[in-house]
This record gives sequence, C-alpha cells and structure tokens, in this order.
Amino acid sequence: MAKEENKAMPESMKDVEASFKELVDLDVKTSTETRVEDLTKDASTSMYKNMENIRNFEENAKRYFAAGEIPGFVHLYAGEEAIAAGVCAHLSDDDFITSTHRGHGHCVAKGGDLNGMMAEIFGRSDGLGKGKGGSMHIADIDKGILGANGMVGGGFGLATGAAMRNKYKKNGKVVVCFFGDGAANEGVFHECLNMAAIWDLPIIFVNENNFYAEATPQWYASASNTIAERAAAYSMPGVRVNGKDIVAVHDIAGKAIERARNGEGPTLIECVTYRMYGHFEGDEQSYKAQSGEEKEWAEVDPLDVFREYTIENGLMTEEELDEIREQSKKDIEAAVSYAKESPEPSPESLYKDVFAD
Amino acid sequence: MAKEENKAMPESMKDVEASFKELVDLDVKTSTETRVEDLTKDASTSMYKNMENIRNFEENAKRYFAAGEIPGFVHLYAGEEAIAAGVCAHLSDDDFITSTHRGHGHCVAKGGDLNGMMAEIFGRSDGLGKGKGGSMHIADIDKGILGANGMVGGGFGLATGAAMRNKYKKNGKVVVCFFGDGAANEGVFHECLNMAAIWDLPIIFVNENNFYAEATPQWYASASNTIAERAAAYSMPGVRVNGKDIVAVHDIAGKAIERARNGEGPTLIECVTYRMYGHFEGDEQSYKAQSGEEKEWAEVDPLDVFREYTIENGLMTEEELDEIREQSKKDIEAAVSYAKESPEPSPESLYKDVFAD
Amino acid sequence: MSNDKLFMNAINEALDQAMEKDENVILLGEDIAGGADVSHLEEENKESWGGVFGVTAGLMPKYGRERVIDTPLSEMGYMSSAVGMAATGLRPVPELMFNDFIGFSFDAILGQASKMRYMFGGKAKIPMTVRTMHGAGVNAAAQHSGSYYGIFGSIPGVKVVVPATPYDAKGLMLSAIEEDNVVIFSEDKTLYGSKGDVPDDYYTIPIGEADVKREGEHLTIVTIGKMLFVGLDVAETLEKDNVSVEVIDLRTVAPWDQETVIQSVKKTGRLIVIDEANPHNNTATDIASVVTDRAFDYLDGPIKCVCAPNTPVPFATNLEQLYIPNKEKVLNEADEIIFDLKA
Amino acid sequence: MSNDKLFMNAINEALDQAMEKDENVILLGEDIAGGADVSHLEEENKESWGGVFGVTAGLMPKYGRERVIDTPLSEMGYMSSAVGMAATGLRPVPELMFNDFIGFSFDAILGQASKMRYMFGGKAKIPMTVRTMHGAGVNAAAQHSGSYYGIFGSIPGVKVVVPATPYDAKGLMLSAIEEDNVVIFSEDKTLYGSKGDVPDDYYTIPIGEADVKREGEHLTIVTIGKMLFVGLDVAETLEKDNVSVEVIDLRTVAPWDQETVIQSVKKTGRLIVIDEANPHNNTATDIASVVTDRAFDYLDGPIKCVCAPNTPVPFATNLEQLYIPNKEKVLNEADEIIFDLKA
Ligand SMILES: Cc1ncc(C[n+]2csc(CCOP(=O)(O)OP(=O)(O)O)c2C)c(N)n1
Ligand SMILES: Cc1ncc(C[n+]2csc(CCOP(=O)(O)OP(=O)(O)O)c2C)c(N)n1
Ligand SMILES: [Mg+2]
Ligand SMILES: [Mg+2]
Repeated sequence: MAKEENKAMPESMKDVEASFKELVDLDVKTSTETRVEDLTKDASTSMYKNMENIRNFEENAKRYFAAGEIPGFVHLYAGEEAIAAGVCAHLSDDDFITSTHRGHGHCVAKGGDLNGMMAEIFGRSDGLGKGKGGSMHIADIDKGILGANGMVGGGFGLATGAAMRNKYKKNGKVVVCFFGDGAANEGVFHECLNMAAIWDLPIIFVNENNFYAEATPQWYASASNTIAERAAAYSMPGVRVNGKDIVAVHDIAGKAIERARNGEGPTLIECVTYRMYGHFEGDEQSYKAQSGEEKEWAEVDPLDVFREYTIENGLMTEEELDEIREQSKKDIEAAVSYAKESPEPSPESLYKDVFAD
Repeated sequence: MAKEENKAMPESMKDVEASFKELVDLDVKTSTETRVEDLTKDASTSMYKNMENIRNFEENAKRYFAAGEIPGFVHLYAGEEAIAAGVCAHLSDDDFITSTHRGHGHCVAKGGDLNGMMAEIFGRSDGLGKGKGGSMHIADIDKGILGANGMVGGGFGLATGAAMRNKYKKNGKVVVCFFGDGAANEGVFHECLNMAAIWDLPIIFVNENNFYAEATPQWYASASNTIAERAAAYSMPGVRVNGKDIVAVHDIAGKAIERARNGEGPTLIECVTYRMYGHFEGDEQSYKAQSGEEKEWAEVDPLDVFREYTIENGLMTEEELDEIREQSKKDIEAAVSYAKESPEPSPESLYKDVFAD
Repeated sequence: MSNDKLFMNAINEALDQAMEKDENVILLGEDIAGGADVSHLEEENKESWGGVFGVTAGLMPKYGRERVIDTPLSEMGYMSSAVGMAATGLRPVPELMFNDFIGFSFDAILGQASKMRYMFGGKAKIPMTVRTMHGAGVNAAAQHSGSYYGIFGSIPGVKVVVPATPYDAKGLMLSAIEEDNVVIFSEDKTLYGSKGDVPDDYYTIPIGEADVKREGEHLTIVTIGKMLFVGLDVAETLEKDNVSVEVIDLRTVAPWDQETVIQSVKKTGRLIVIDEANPHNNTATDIASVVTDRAFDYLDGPIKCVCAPNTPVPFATNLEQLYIPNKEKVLNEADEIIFDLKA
Repeated sequence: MSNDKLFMNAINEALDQAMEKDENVILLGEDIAGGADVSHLEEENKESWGGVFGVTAGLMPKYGRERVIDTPLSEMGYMSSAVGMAATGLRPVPELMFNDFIGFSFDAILGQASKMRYMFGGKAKIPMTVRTMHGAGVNAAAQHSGSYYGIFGSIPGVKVVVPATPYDAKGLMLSAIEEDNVVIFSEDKTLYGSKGDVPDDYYTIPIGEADVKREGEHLTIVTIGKMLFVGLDVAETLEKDNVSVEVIDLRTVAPWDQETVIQSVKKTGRLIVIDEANPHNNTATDIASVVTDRAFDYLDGPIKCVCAPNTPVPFATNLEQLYIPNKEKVLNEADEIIFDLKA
C-alpha cells in the first residue's frame, strides 16, 4: 500500500464503539472520549515527533533492507506508531518496557538512541548491541528498554519480573509489556497475567492487535472475540481502544499507568491497529483484505489522524507539524549515515560478552 | 482425618449455590438439580462400585506405602471419588481420558485393571507398565487411559490431540481431561482451551478444585475466584459443580459429554472437592483449616453422600450397598495379593520399550 | 524417473507422498498453510504462506485444512497435542518453525513423547515426526539460528535426523514418517535452495545409517548436515597434498551409525568431526568419545572436533560467517594430525 | 567454627547468609515456603513446607513473603520473571523443583537469560542462580529422576554447578549467588540427607574449579555430583590391587576445569568419567573428547565413560539401582585399561 493512499480516520472509525462492533462484537469497556485538556502543546509535539521518528526510521529500514544493506529479518512498525508513542509518553527512563520482534517503534518511543538503533540493524560495531543483536534484539537498559525479543511471548516474563522488582523496591516505577494478538495465545501470557494480578504488580500489558500473527488472523486463532475481554479471567481491568488514535491510546494508557503507580495493579489494554506493510519485509500479504472494514483500517495513517486532531484542536499548526516532519527526516538520515560509517564488528567481538566477569 | 469422622453432606452444602458462595463468590452457572430419572439402579450400582474400588484401592495404597512395600511418590485420590466415578460413567473404552499425578481414581473409574494397577504401584513385572512407570504413570491405552502424568499440565496437550484425532475421524468419541486447580495456572491450560474452542473439539476439561496445589491454596494462586469462569476467555461454557456429589457431577458431565459427541464443542467443568489425605503420603498438611467451611468440605465423604442419596431415592438398599463395599474390599485385597506375588521386573527389561520397532 | 530438485521441494514431495499414502499423516504448525479463515483465500482454496519459507506450499490446497492445520501461537499446546494424536493412532508431522522455539514446547518431547512408551511398559507407540529448522547463515541472530539437534539427541527415546542433500532429505523424511517412534527431522534453513537429484518415486533411506559421500584412505571426516560441504571442500584441497580423505555424512545424529564411522577410522586412523552445534556436550564430542573408546588402538592422533564457538549466534554478517565452521578452521585442525602425511 | 551438617542444611545456610548479606537476593518457586495466604499460618508467620524436601525451611519466617515468594504452578512465567528481576538489578534464586520440569520453562534459560548479554552487546547482566534437583534413586520414575545438567551445560552463557558434599554445596551456592551470570545449581535429591563438615561462616568456592578429592598415580576418575562416592569406593577397592586412583570431583560441569583434569591425566595416563546422565552428548563424553584432543600422547588407554543407560529412569527399585552407575560397572570398565597394573 503506497504511502500517499493513507487517510485520516474515516467517519465510521471516529465512533470507536461502532467501528469495533463491525470488526468484532465488542463487550468490553472502550475509550471514546479524548480528553483534550490533558494534551499540552509540548506533549503533542513530542508525541508527534516520536511518531515521525518511528515512521521515518521504518521507511529507511525498508529502503536499506531492499537495497541489501540491512540483513536478516526486519519487521516494520509503520502504521502502529500511535501505540508506542502514545503509551511511552507517560514513561520516564527508569520505567521499563519489554518489546517484541516488531520493536523499532517501541525503542524509538522509549528514547532509544536513533544512531545506535540504526547502526544495530545495519550490524555495525556502534550499534546498541555492537552489531551482535540486530533488529530483533535492540535493547537499551539504561533507557528502560529490556529489549526487542525474537521470541513471541518472550517479553511477558521479563516484564513481570521487572514489575516484581519495582514492587519490592516500592519505587513507584511501572513496566509496560507490549505484545501482539498472536502472542496472546502463548501460555506464558496466561501465567504472567495471572501472576501480575495476584500480586497487584505495577505493570500494563499493551496488546497490539493488528489483525494478524504472520498470515494467521486473530479471529481464527483466538477463541475470544477480543484480547481485552481475556482480562476478566484474571480479575484485571481490560480495555479496548482505537490504536490508530494516539489521543485515545494516550488517554487510556495514562489512566492505567496511574493505577499501576498507585499500587492498584495491572491493566490489559488492547489497541486495535494495522500494519502498513507485511509481517516482515518480503511478505506478499495475500491474506490481507482488499476491501471492507479491514481495508479501511489498513488505510488509516495514525500520523495523519493526529495531525488533523492537533490542527482542529489548535494544539499545533500545519507549519509546526511539517517542521517536525522535516527535522525527523534529517535526524533519521543522519542516523543512516552514522550507521553506514560505523565499522563492522571486530572479529574478536564474536567471543566477547558471553559472560559478565 | 480418621475415616470414621466422615459425614454425608452437611445442610449448608445441600444447596450448592449457598455453600459455594461461602467458599468464594460464585458468578458462573452451577448445577443444583440432580435428575433422579437419569439414574437407573444399574448406573448407581456401577458408580458406587467404582467409588468403593477407588476408596479401597487408595486405603491399601496408603497402608502398603506406610509399610514400605510401595515406593516412590503416592498421591491419593480418596475424598474425590465422586468426580472420576461420575464423569467416567458416561464413557466407553474408546473414549479417552488423560489423568494426573493423582491418577489412581481416574484409572479405576475408566476400567483400568485393578490387579495390573496395584502391581504397577508395587513396581512388579505384572503391572500395567511392567513396573517401569509406577503410581504417576499408570496407563492402559486399550481402556482409553492415556496415562497418569507426573507433569502437572501434561495431560492438556495429550487430551487435545486425542480430541483432534476424534474430530478428524468423525467417530463421535470424546476425550476427558482431568486436571487440578494448580494445573489451571500452567500456560498449556490456556493454549489448549483456546485450541479446543477454536476447533470445536470433542473434549471436556474436568477441573478438580480441591482447594490446594501441594501446600498452595487456589485462592492465592488463581487471580480468578473460580476456575470455571476462565472458560469465558475461550467463549466456552464453564460450569461449577459440587464435586462431593456424584449425582450432580454425573448430571453436568452427561450434558457436556453429550454436547461434545454432537460436535458442539468443549466444556470446562469445575468440580469443587477436597482430598481426604495429604498432597502425597508424608505431607503433614499444616496448611489445612481446622475449622470453618473448609473443614466442613474436608469432612464430607462422597461415598456416604451417595449412599444416603441412593437409599433416600430408593435406588439401592443399605444391604446392597454394603454388599458392594464388601465385594470391593475383597477385590482390592486380591489385587494386593496379585501384586505381592508378581515378580520384580527382569534386569533386561531396563533396556526394553525405549523404541518401538 | 528422477531429476534435479530443490532441497525444500524434496521435503515437500516427501510430505505429499506420505500424505497420499496414509490418511493418518497430518501436518500442523504455525502458518504451514497460512491465511486460515480468510474469506477470499478460502473461496479459492488458497493458502497464504505455505510455511515461513514455503516448504509446505501446495499441501493445504491438495489435502485441505483438516490435514494441514494452521495452529495458534501455542507451541506447547500443539506440540503436545501432536503427541496425543500419535498416541491415539495418527501420524502427525508437527512443525516447530525454528528449533530455537523448543524453549516453549520442550516438555512435549522431553517429558511426554520420549518417555511414554517406556513408562507404559511398551504399550504406547508415538509415531510422530517433528519438522524443525536449525542453523546460522541468514543473519537471523541468536534466537533464530541455533543448532540444537544435539540436545534432542541426548534424550533416550528420540531419533534425530539431519539431512544434507535433497535426495537424503526425501528418503529420510519418508522413513521418519513410517517410523513408530518420535523423530526430530531438523532442516538447515540455508540448504532449502540447494539442488540435487531426487527420484520422483516413493523411496526410503534407513534411519541410523550414515553415508560415505567420498571414499578415502588417510583421514576420516564425519559431518552433520550442511557441514558435509565443508568436509568435501576440505577433501578436495587435501587431495592436492596427496592426503586422501573419507567423508562420512552422518545423516542420523541419534542413534548415529557407530559401525560405519568406526570401520572408517580403523582404516584411516584419523578423525575430524564437523558439527555446527556449540562445542560442548554435542554430537561431535559424543562421536569423539565413543570412537576413542572403541577404536583407541587404531588412532594415529587425537580426534578433532570442529564446532561453532561457545557463544550465541551473532547478527553481523562477518561475525556470523566466523561463527560457522569453515574450511580454514578444519584445515588448521587437520594439520595437527596429518602433517606427517603431507608430501 | 564448623561442624557436621546435612547437605540440605548447608544449602539452606548458604541461602540464609546470602539473603542476610544482600537484600537483592530473592527466592521464588513452588511451595518454597508453602501455605501462602493461609490465615492460621500467616497469623503465626509460619510456612508450611519450606520446599518439597524442606531445603528452604525457615527462610520465609525470617525474611518474609516478599523475599521468599511462593509462585503459582507457572514455571515459564516465574522462571522468565526471574530473568526480568535479574536484568533489572535483583539477584533472584528461582527454584525449579525438579530439573525435569525444564520442559515447561526452557526458554527462560535457552532463549532469554543465556543470550541477553550477548545480544545486547554486553549491556545486560543476569545475576540469577537457578536451584534445581536431579538424579535417580528414590523411585520417582521417569519424569522426576532425570539428570539434565549436561543439557544446561551445552548452552553458551550458562554456568552449571553440581555439588557432591555439604562443604562444597555451601561454598558453591554462595559463589553462584555472587556471580553476575546465570548459574544452574543442580542438587542431587539423594544427597540431602548426607552429612559433612561445614564452616558456619560465609565462604565461597570458585566456580570452575574441580577438586581432587583423593590423590593417586595410576588412574584418574572424574566424577559429577553423587558419583564422587562411587569413584572413592572404586579407589578403595583398587588400592587393594595396588592401583592408585586419583579422584577428581568436577563440582562445576560448565565450564569444567580442563587444567586440573588434564594435569591429572598427564600423570596417570588413564581416565574414567562417571556421570549419571544418559550416555550421549553429555558432560562425560565432552570431557573424553577434550582430553583425547589435548592429552592424546599421554593416554595409555581409551577413556571410559560410565553413565546411565540410554533409557528413561525406571520406577522399580531393582531396575533403578541397575540404572545408576555403580562400583561394579566402573570396575568392569576399569579392567580394560588397568589390567597391566594389577599385581
Ligand atoms: C515462540 C515463537 N513462536 C513463533 C515465532 C515466529 N513468529 C515470529 S512473529 C510471529 C507472529 C507474531 O504475531 P503477533 O504476536 O500478532 O505480532 P505481530 O507480528 O502481528 O506484531 C510468529 C509466529 C517466534 N518468533 N517465536
Ligand atoms: C510441571 C510440574 N510442575 C510442578 C510439579 C510438582 N507438583 C506435583 S503435584 C503439584 C500440585 C498440583 O496441584 P493440583 O493441580 O491442584 O492437583 P492436586 O495435587 O491438588 O490434585 C505440584 C506443584 C509437577 N509435578 N509438574
Ligand atoms: Mg499481530
Ligand atoms: Mg489441587
């Protein structure tokens, strides 16, 4: 789907209730109100900047993967920016997140160094992982990023453990565990949501329901219509929100994070979204719908949605938005140059970093 | 708890609703009606016979374990007879069950050979497993017993696979997966209930909620009040029933098994019960309540409950019941003699049965 | 008739012929068809992926979704379900997409499938073939590039097959599916595009038999999977020094073919084993220890194991290439035991 | 001061002193305290089990439930949570009740803990000590009696400790908890009741150092865990034939102490390794292959590995005793390499 086709939210999707109903019957609480008063100009600016950085990071990852300069598996976050950017807006460096195989967006939004990230996916020595991890293993623990994770479901335990640590330290810090609709069918989802609930852990499970796990639809693989309703099995609040609408995501996430910081326990937030590209680069996507509501979702560009919103609500002007976009393009291009100029890892580095001593 | 203390159902437990409410708030469908017309004299007779066989099998296992003649870990089913006997009454040899570490009761009720079972737990060559499996691995595939299982949660997948096979073969056969309250916190519970639901498999998940997993209470380890309510996360019917009342268990199980045979999909049945003895022989049980409703549950003997019921409803006379009891004692004693006379396995057998050829 | 086929097509052909022959053969795994319940695909009986690398493409359209089952992301659930299917009479062929995912489903093999027959006194059969994928070389990094067939090989009750050529892949797959036991069939993802002669007909290659891919007099090189080509390359090179190398493709790593290997070592007196697994407690060291024990008096020098280093698999291309055993490393090790032979 | 203590008490004392010393040390596992949320126990700050065999008894009452955490039956969940705790600065000591349950939690070790530091370019530390239990001998049958420390030992990034004496158990446990890496601390359930001299004070024994438990000239026997006592027994017996045996207790099976073992073999020229693991791809074969490679010219005979047979662990007492390596089996193997020595 070429980028110019992208639209802002279609009418049908403005009323979240309605559009979700068409998608699947919805029987969980849904956020519709978007509390403008919460959104300052600064907050909007940094959220939009993060969305642009993610989008531009991914567009460049796509380009250089196609050019053969980025090796391995690359899973792009484009189209889902509103989730990472909306949630992480509430976090500081010492709140933790766990990410997924589709992790670039989470890492950018959580403050991962753009140069270090780009160098990592190029496999260079100045990468955050010295070129030894690559796209699926970007991490920056000082920034609270416990790592992208190549194991679907690998983040649940890491996040739960980090939350146990925060609870023990009584430090008021929270953990956000990002995971996909497919990951919700892994047993460790069940084990960790149960543990988080019985111990009232300061953790937010943020589900990114983008309709598919690889080529397998969520409506086929999940016996529950929604991911959010599974929260009930853990006496945990479950909320479903329009993941293309950063204002809605930011709103719900804020409430859940507040609860967690106050020791009121975990929340499961399902963000419905859609990826702009394939499961990974090279995916022909024959499974994607060519018409109907799924197609509508596919065509929504969360950046356009937010641009429209900020302008309508007088938070930012088109000029300001364009300026951020241009700056972001420059920053990402700089990251690409940084990556390209970075040397490949030294042969000795193969044998290093196995053990701490 | 000495056996003579056992009571039939206390008044408070006659109304299941009420008693469950005291146990934990109940917000799932519960069976209260016990449909007498369904219970023929023959059915009652064989169900009672199974309960007696299980009880006597366990009393002897207890005795000979204490005497040092039965080695290893022994988890007794005494006190939970109504569940295995009530559910298996609906099954034939070519319906399958998967059992647990507390498996003697399931195997007896499903028609496992008493001599072969007893010889197995004594570790003799005439045991169902030639003495190589022992108490936690009693199996008899020709009788539809896919095995006791030393891995908590080990039965979920085996049962789900057997149900996939039945569905593929369109043979109208069902599978019953017995599992404990602790097992319900294993991830594979989630994975298998989800798969069973999306594929409408002919399987019944029978949970034996005996308040504890080893020394850990269900109310501590499970974020949900009940196990049954978790069924909702899989769009599966979830039912909670008094597991000390074989008539109620038999009734509910019958409906669920009927649904499964008709291709209407899986059901989760939670049977609340209580074990008469420790987690395993040697357990001091300091965690058990010495008063209150838990103690009431502990003191209910499901055999006495059924005796009372059959007499009240004119299904059997006290004499008939006693006769069955006496016969059962004889049969189990015969099984013990059989086991004791059976030789220990031959040294060569150590190396056999690793591969089929 | 027979002709050149891709390694992945040889596997696909074996699965196809096994399914054709026996309706009890059922495939299951994640996106082995793909697009389940997607209306526009269902209408045309189309799959979407046919496996992440297309190895199972075409089988769903031919045999339908009841025999080519897309599973949810539930490795423990569907792998142990496969054990239940096998114990009740089917011949499931579950796919564990990457062998690295065994961390999510190990009990199906370690706790259940490998032990049931023994624990039940011989009364159960578990005819199950687990297709999985190992190996470095495509920058898939540490969680998608491991070679864990040696871990499976350490488990009593499990047979492990690692084919190196399209011909062996087809014949071994058909044997594996005919087996009444658990077989781990581990495919090297970098071999899928390799070509070789593969008869169109149904044929089997016995599990447990190694194959002498090249005969020689002075040095035996035993290889596992893709390492065969490193071994053959080394043999070519050493031939120039008049060192004649016998290259044995192990094919089955558990139980591996002790007779063929020991016979060769008794002839050559020298052995190198090439195994892409990490260096400790692997198949190479197992072979070295058994051969030292059983053929000690025939050995003219130490047995050399050339394996991956004791590190996870790195992402960067240059490091990953350094990680995989290669010709240079083998030649270095060889020097120590053949210096006396070189003219 | 020091005195005779039970093996299990030595471990308990180590855990106690580690918790005393560092508030970041947290224990978690199934019923390591027991009776969580049981009112009559909570009121008196009592635990119920203190672990299935009582190894952790007394620690909850002393340190409270926030540091001695009873988990639900969720091995993957709490084992991988321990990894998350370690990555964020705690020193968790999760207990995997029986090592056989690794089938439910393997990814925590294989996919996450062992690889994070490497994948992240050295930016993560995982100071985690997994307590687990292995070994046959109590009729616990195939799913509760395996010895899988060799599987852990094959994974890069993991250290594996298997103590044989109370003294070593305490010192090694304290070192393990001080380590900034993943350590698998595997306890033989049949040793808990054994006694030995254990200093009351805090002391450590370096991980990676084997211990020569008996010096000798003619034959080296390397043992793992409980097999030490088989080795010592054999040594006693052979002494009568004037065969002097050196017995080395490996203590750490990964990375194992190559220098100590090779030094000994260079002196004796003969090696037997006793390992209760199944015979293939295990620590014994690893040792045999490394020693053959590094000390080939010093070997007077083949290296013998005495291991469990290639079968699951049987239930019946007579079979189980036959399964475990014993003195007779070792003496049989020894005959082949020491016949020339016997007077
Ligand atoms: C344990 C495990 N199983 C399978 C895979 C292969 N795999 C990688 S991504 C993916 C789909 C994940 O879907 P979802 O959780 O919805 O995330 P999305 O890709 O849609 O963002 C699968 C099956 C894996 N990496 N790890
Ligand atoms: C995978 C696994 N984890 C832990 C254990 C140890 N264990 C054996 S029985 C048991 C408790 C099981 O509780 P529940 O499922 O409620 O069954 P119950 O014993 O109450 O019948 C535990 C923790 C095991 N055998 N397998
Ligand atoms: Mg998805
Ligand atoms: Mg229980």
